[in-house]
Amino acid sequence: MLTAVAIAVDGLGFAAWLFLSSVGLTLIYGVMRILNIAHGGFYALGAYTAAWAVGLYTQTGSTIALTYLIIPLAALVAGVVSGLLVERGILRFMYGRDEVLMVLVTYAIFLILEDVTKLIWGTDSYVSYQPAYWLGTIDVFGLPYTVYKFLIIAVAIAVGAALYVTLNHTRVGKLLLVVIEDREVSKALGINVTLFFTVTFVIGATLGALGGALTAPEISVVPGIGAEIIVMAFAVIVIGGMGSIGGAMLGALIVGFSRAAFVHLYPPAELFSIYLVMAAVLAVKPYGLFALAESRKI
Amino acid sequence: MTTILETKNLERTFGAVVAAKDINIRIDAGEVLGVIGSNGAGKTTFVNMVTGYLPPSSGEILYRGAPITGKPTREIMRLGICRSFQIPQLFPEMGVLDNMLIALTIAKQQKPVLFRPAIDRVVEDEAIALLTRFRIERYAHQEIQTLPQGVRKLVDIAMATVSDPALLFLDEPTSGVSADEKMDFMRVLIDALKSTDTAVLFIEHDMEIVEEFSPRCVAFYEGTILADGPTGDVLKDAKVREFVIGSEFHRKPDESVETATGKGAA
Amino acid sequence: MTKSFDKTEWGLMVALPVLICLIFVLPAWVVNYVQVSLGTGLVALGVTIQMRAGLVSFGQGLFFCVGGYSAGLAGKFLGISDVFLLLVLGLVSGILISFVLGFLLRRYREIFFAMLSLAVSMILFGLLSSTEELGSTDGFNLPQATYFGWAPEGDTGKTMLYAVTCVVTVIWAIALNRILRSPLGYINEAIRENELRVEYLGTSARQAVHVTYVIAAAVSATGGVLWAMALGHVDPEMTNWTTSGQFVFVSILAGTGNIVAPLIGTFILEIVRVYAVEVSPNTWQMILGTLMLLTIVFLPKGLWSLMNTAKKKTGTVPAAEAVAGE
Amino acid sequence: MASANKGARARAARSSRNILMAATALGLAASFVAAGSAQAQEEPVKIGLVTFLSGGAAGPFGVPARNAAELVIGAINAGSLPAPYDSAGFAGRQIETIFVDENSKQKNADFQKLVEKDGVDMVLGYISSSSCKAIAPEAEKAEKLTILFDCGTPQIFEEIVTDPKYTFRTGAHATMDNVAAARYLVDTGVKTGSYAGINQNYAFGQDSWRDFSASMAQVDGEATIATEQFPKIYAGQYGSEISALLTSKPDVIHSSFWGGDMEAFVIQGSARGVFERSKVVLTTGETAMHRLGAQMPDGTVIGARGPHGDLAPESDLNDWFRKAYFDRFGTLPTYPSYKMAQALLGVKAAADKAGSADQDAVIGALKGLEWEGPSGKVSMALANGHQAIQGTAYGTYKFDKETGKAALVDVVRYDAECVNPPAGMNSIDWIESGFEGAKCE
Repeated sequence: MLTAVAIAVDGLGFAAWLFLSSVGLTLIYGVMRILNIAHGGFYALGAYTAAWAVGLYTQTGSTIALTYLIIPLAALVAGVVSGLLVERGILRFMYGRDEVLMVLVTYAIFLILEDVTKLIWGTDSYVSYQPAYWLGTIDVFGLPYTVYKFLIIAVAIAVGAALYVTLNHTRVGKLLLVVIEDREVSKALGINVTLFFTVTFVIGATLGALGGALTAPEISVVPGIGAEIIVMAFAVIVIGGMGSIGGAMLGALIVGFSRAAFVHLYPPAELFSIYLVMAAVLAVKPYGLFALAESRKI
Repeated sequence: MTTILETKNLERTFGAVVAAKDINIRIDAGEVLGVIGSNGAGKTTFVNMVTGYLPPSSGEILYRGAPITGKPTREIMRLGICRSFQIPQLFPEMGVLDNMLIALTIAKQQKPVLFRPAIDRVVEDEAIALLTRFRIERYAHQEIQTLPQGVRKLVDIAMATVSDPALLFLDEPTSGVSADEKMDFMRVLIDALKSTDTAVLFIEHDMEIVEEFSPRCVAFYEGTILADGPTGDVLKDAKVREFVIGSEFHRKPDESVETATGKGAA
Repeated sequence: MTKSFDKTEWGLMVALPVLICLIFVLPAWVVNYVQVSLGTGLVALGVTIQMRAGLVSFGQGLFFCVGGYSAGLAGKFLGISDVFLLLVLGLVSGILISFVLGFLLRRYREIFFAMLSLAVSMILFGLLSSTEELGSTDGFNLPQATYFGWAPEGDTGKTMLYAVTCVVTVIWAIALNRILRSPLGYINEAIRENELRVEYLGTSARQAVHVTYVIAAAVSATGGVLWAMALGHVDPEMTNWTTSGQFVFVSILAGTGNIVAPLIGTFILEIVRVYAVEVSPNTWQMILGTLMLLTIVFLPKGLWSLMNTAKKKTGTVPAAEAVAGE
Repeated sequence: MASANKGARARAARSSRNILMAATALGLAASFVAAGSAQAQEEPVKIGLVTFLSGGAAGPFGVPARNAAELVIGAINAGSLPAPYDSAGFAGRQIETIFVDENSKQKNADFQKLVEKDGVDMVLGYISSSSCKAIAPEAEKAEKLTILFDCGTPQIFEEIVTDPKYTFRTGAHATMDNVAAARYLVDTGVKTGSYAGINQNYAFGQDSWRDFSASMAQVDGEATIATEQFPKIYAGQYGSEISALLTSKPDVIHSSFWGGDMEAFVIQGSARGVFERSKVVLTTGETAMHRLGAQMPDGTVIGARGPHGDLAPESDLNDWFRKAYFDRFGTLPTYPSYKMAQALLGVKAAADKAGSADQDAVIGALKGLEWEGPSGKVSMALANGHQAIQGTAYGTYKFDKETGKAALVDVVRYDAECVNPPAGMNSIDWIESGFEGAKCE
């Protein structure tokens, strides 16, 4: 019983983190058809910026409460600046290229971002645990969990809901769906596709940075964290169906719960649990769970 | 005349939507048959079912008396049924001749063969001959992307004939061809096909073309067959005039057909 | 038709003795990079031929590793050190495993093929990383190579292994060039461009993909054996996704236009990395990334297109764009 | 049709020309590359230094080691080290360095390049055991003095190179980390009724847990295993593992986590009371103690994979090292820095003793050498004088809130003979034999 509760809460916590770390990736893929390896770079930038800013702030000895503002701000700054630089500086010259080639482009950008991060922050780890501690813990059936974990779960739900509402119930969202459906037609309709791409990319980058920034207080921010997140995020969005926000959420939940179950019931398999799940899901649903409907043109 | 294709009570549903129902058609060897009907009437669904692209929900398809229901496309092709597409399905990054060469290579090859060069002079001669038959040999060295729509349609149809089919479905061969060229276009086409004694079923929205080229006509409406018989009779049929020909005036120029989940070969 | 070689094949046959002679001309460390590049280059070749069918394998390291570990296990547990026997073993294991996996993978295209191949390779990574008997992530070492009972030491041994590597690589390159010109090669081109039409021409795209997958696995496993023999060591890193990723990047960077491109591309990338590390040991990734971007911007069809451009400039007739079999 | 053939011929001709051009380009590139290799070097001793400069191991290991190398080599060149290392250079010769990133797929080729192209006099480096396994035979083949300074697997001289001539390892192997951890728990009277492990799922983590659990079976036959957790290396998120540790309620938790993973585990675990409910042993905890400060819970058992860092005994050399390192890099040196310094000073001691920095002289002198590093005495006692042994120590963490300084109390030192298998004995066999022949005080 206790184990079942633990699996549920741990799985949910892990899923929230996965969703926040991968939703930007699926958004960019859905709109721009770019499988963005540089996403890992944005995640790392967000984590570093947040850890660094929180570290600076806490040294002043002021109330920890403000750090909950600093974290999203750090993500916003990191995401917008780096997203704009990458999109305006590099990617826009490459639109229309082969999808596979774009993977290589974003990989090159990722390599550059890794070293940029290292040049800015060095290789020492950054710890900024204060926000994760300050809220204390609550017991769930005798198991203590940090309140911060539940905060992350709440943020994940909020981000998911916000994206859903924006995409499905606003004018901008509907225009965006048109862009996704047919780039040429939307140009003909007078939609500013370039602007949509820029904005989407920046939002995607910011979401990646937000994933990193929110995680920063729970971990030690070190070089290489960006590389770790990429494959995990890919797996999540492939399981859910590429380009689908709901799919990313479902994929994160599936991976989160199965990983938690493995850890509690059969720890040695944790190492490849995510890949087992991915292989199993794809074997049954070859295009992921929420594959986007695509018009057949015969 | 021998019947080469016969369908019995073919039906196809997509969820709650009935795309085709009670489709009973016989096609004789060598005959030319026009199919009319507005969008969503089930014409392409019918072709998709017969060519194995969509398995029918129920019903039976007999080819030369033997059932072919539910067989994969490639097997049905091997038996001698081919089709062209409303939107030409070509190899867009290659030239016209290369398209034909590849098509011939594949059509001749039942299983992947290694180590033997695929293309030789014989295949090249054949490819040129095919292009000549459809009078597009002068485009042989052009890239597909640079071709006018009508030529693309012809390449698409030429490709469908590489294995000398006994029955050929043409899905809106004249769509994308300008109105004043349609007649000439169809004449080239039908002449080229008549020389091989292929039975041809073509889907067409232009009644003049149907009258001109097909002695027999089938009218589809909302997934069912409204009328089937000599073209003159069918076109005069009251129901056909009301539901099919009347609606042709409201036809949208750009149409896409079924929407299915997932990404297939398209 | 089978008897005639095309120009690429003649070129390869002429290049073989030149390649072997490099060991007497170039400093040993460069030859070393040539040798390991031929090993990993074969895997890139495996990626390339799948790419011709539009399939991007992000898990080709799987077969690289299967080859390496087959040789390693045979050496460790069966005491086999004969290069030719190990090559056959690696080849057979690669073919068997890919044949079985092929039934699953041939249903997938595009990113789904990429991710599923990645998943399968990572499952092997996980299994090997938790097998302490095989040294876990540290891997284990291989015996010194022998040749039908002959066990050359020192420089002779090195030269021998290098020569075998060259010969095997060239044989594979010729065989693959042949396959690209064969009906299978054309079917693959067609699958990449329009799979629907392939089915409507009466051929099974899945079967062709399956066969291609097995061939790619076989060449990759061969590369794994040769690489492991040269290194004398295998570890699960061989099947990690980062390793597979590099093969993909080499293939794209080099271009899929010619069978030789990935082999040379691997070597060039290796040398560029070595110099980037030497110039700036702390930020070499940035240099590498920048060079990649520049390559993509200026040579979207890969490094190989440099060759075509050079030709065009000297006034040779530019024929139609590359078709299968070049 | 004719034109089709012509096109095909043109294509074929072009492609064969391309191969020739490519071959030429390859040759040109290669000879260009080779041109740099023939330079003669006379005076300085050239060392190829290989550590992680990128990837996850760079921060905790590679870069601190590199920093220590720069610091110590600078001091050796300037002759500014405390006695007995106050003479300049290796036997009077200045030192030149060339750094290579260990994070590479072609480690062996990189090694050869150092040896042949760069003409180094010795290679010093390698943090990962996987690298050491691959490099040791290569070093013997290349007949180049190679000093492994950090990697931990006992296999190097036990299985891989059983008769080393050119390969040395100046750091003790990893067995003692976990044997000493088990001993420390018993020696300080910790309740060990049940114990759990959380270790990274790769060779080092698996070996550490195997050695620790085997040792626990020896020192406390009654103890039972509560749970064995093996998260992926660099996972960063340990929520589920921590829940599993909490629900299985062990008295002791063993972890060989290092770097960011260890710090993340401390942050996430301490927030959820793991450290209050169980005694936690961190075999590499020393690298994080100053960074984590108050966040590391008091009472945590801390090791440094040898008597390094805060566990190093006091000496002039150690004082100099800590001060100079802190002044230059702004942090205190951690054990990878100590191990690097230890290796460099070992070579200097050997070269000075032989009066020459030539390879043969250094090899001759280094064999079986005893010298003082910043962490105390090191002796090349095993593997025919090629493998160092060294004592180790463990301590318990205590954070002084007043001064804001982290410290280790209840430090227990273990002699090399107490926690290492004797020459010729496999480590796990030795542990299971009940530490046969161990000499403990």
